[in-house]
Amino acid sequence: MNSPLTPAEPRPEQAEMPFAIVDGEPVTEPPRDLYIPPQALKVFLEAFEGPLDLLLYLIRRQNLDVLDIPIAEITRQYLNYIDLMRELELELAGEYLLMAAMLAEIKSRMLLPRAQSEQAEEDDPRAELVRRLQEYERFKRAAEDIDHLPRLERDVWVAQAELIERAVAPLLPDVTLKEMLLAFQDVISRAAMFAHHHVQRERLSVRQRMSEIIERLQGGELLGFAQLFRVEEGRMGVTVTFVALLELLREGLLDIVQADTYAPLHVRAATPRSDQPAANDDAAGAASDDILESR
Amino acid sequence: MNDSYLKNVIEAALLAAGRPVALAELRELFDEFARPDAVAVEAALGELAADYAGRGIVLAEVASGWRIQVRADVAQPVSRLWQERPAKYSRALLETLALIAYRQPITRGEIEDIRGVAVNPNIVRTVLERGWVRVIGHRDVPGRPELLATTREFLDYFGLKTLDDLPTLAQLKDVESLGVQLEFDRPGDPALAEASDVQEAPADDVAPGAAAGGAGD
Amino acid sequence: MNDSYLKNVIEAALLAAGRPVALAELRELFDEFARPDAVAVEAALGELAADYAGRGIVLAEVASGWRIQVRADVAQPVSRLWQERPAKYSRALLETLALIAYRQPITRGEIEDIRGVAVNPNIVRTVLERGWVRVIGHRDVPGRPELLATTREFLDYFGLKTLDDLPTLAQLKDVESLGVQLEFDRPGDPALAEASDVQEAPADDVAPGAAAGGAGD
Repeated sequence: MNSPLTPAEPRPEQAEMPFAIVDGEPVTEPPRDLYIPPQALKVFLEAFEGPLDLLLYLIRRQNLDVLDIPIAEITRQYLNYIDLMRELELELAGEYLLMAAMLAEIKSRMLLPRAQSEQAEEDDPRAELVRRLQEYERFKRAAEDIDHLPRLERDVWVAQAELIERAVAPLLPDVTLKEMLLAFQDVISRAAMFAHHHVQRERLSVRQRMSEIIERLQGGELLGFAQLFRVEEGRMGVTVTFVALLELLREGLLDIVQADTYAPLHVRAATPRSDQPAANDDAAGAASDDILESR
Repeated sequence: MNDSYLKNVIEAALLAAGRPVALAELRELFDEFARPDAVAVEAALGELAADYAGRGIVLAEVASGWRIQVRADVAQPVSRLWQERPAKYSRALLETLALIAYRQPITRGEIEDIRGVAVNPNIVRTVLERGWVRVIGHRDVPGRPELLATTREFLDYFGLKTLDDLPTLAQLKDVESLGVQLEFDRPGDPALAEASDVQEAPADDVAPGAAAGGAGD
Repeated sequence: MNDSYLKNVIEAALLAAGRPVALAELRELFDEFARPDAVAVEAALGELAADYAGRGIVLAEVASGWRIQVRADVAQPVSRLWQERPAKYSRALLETLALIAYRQPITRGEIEDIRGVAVNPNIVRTVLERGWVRVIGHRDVPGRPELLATTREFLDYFGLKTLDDLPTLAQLKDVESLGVQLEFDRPGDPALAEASDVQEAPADDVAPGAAAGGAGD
């Protein structure tokens, strides 16, 4: 045990009679379950996806729990396979030799007397190997599961029909609210350079109501003043309508008419006016300015 | 063989092939001992054609065989699958639209006053055609210019209940904070979802673009 | 909108696309003013799915949306349309793909650690070229190795809606409980019995090697 461990020299086999010497190395008999003709053996061995896969195969073949590996036996079998691979001149990946060294090392550690019994569990040299084997096995199974999923081109085909004539229907560009707001901010900041355009912080519902009122007055009809208000909108709604009316008056977009003193007020779309009652305009403007918090 | 099985295999094969399939080829899909004769296949094809009456697809015979194709009367909407979204609206259009929204009712002349440049008639026509803006009257000044206002479709498009849901000018001052306050991204719009991913990136498509847009129109 | 028109357009679009189409994209096929809401599109999809009962095709939802595909029970005859056998993927590729799917984002080195062998660069190239995997960044360690993750196309290809639909990964037994199950000295193990003979041998040259080996891999 005091010579360095080399994977090519499976130590447990030293007691056995090598049945052949290949390249100066003793070769014990092939694994007993390998009833495979030598030509097929190469294919068989190439089928392993690495040392973990080979180890899992050895463990599964004996129906063993991964958690409970008889390390000496598995190591012996593993090294047998490695020897076989060498004998058949398969390209032997470094990982296999690394694993052989790891197995031999685990085995040698297990030969040591258990000095500190309380640390024995953590120190079980197999623990790391077992963890890796389990981890690998999970994904080996996951790979099989994925292979069993119904997949395109093998189990599933997408149905398609021919579209002979592609009609041209132009799609319209999308606009986000943010884009529009940024555009507005931009135009307003530019407009601020022109002195007389003060865009107030105003309630847009007034603007909306102004549009609605104007629309109702289209066609030149005369509406009763009271008809423009909707009681169900509450005080706020009434205020909005009133401010909208004042603003429309100020902008000269509607006229308020009264047939007689104390007669009901009516509104209509503005008609071309010759003489503008200045007082009216001022009053309306002042009132709306107050409520609109214009500055 | 079950008749509906025959029909199902033929339908699935025609749809899976992605090319016309000849009648002989359809027969070959079945094992020799269960191979339908040409008459049976033709009968199944006839049934399929009847099944498709009133549907979005039709069965058609072309030189190299049978295929299923999109019916002409739904070709127009289906064609949109391949259509690229056109370039974005110009800055000028967005500014015009914003001014109509915030300052409605407004005339073209008033928009021009604020923007400091003439408004391209195409812009007004575009927003009118899009259904976002309409003419609600005429201002009683010489020329009786049209008064423009936004529509309910405008509110719907931007997911607003009323114009009051638009941010105030004071809120607009701090555009950075707007992103937090407003749900800018309309759900289901992949382009926008993408855009929000890069919000941390310098907003060069926004701020410098604004300046460029202002100068460019 | 006429319900059967909506259904016809959706069916024709799914068939014309030949790929999964997202619900939002289906809605976009219609003009803005006549655009069905998501609920209406879902209802039409539900009707289509019902129409296909007992037919050779089915409606399926995958990661990128909805698609119409050949029903499994006619897949065998339909597969005869293609002379070539479908590609069979190697275990190495499938294991690599499984690791990327379940452990994403993951580096090649991490895949190699778990599989215990070097990853063939061709495998990574193949899954990248197929569009199943993409590089989503780099791990911030020396060498900045690429972080691999699966794509929506991967889910589509395997008929999955989300990664959650992947088969459940086998549970790893609790490594903490290993100590209980690991029998240290196995009586009757010839190798160990043999080994006990050499217990007197100086252990010093072995123990340090053991420690080094444990840390070294």
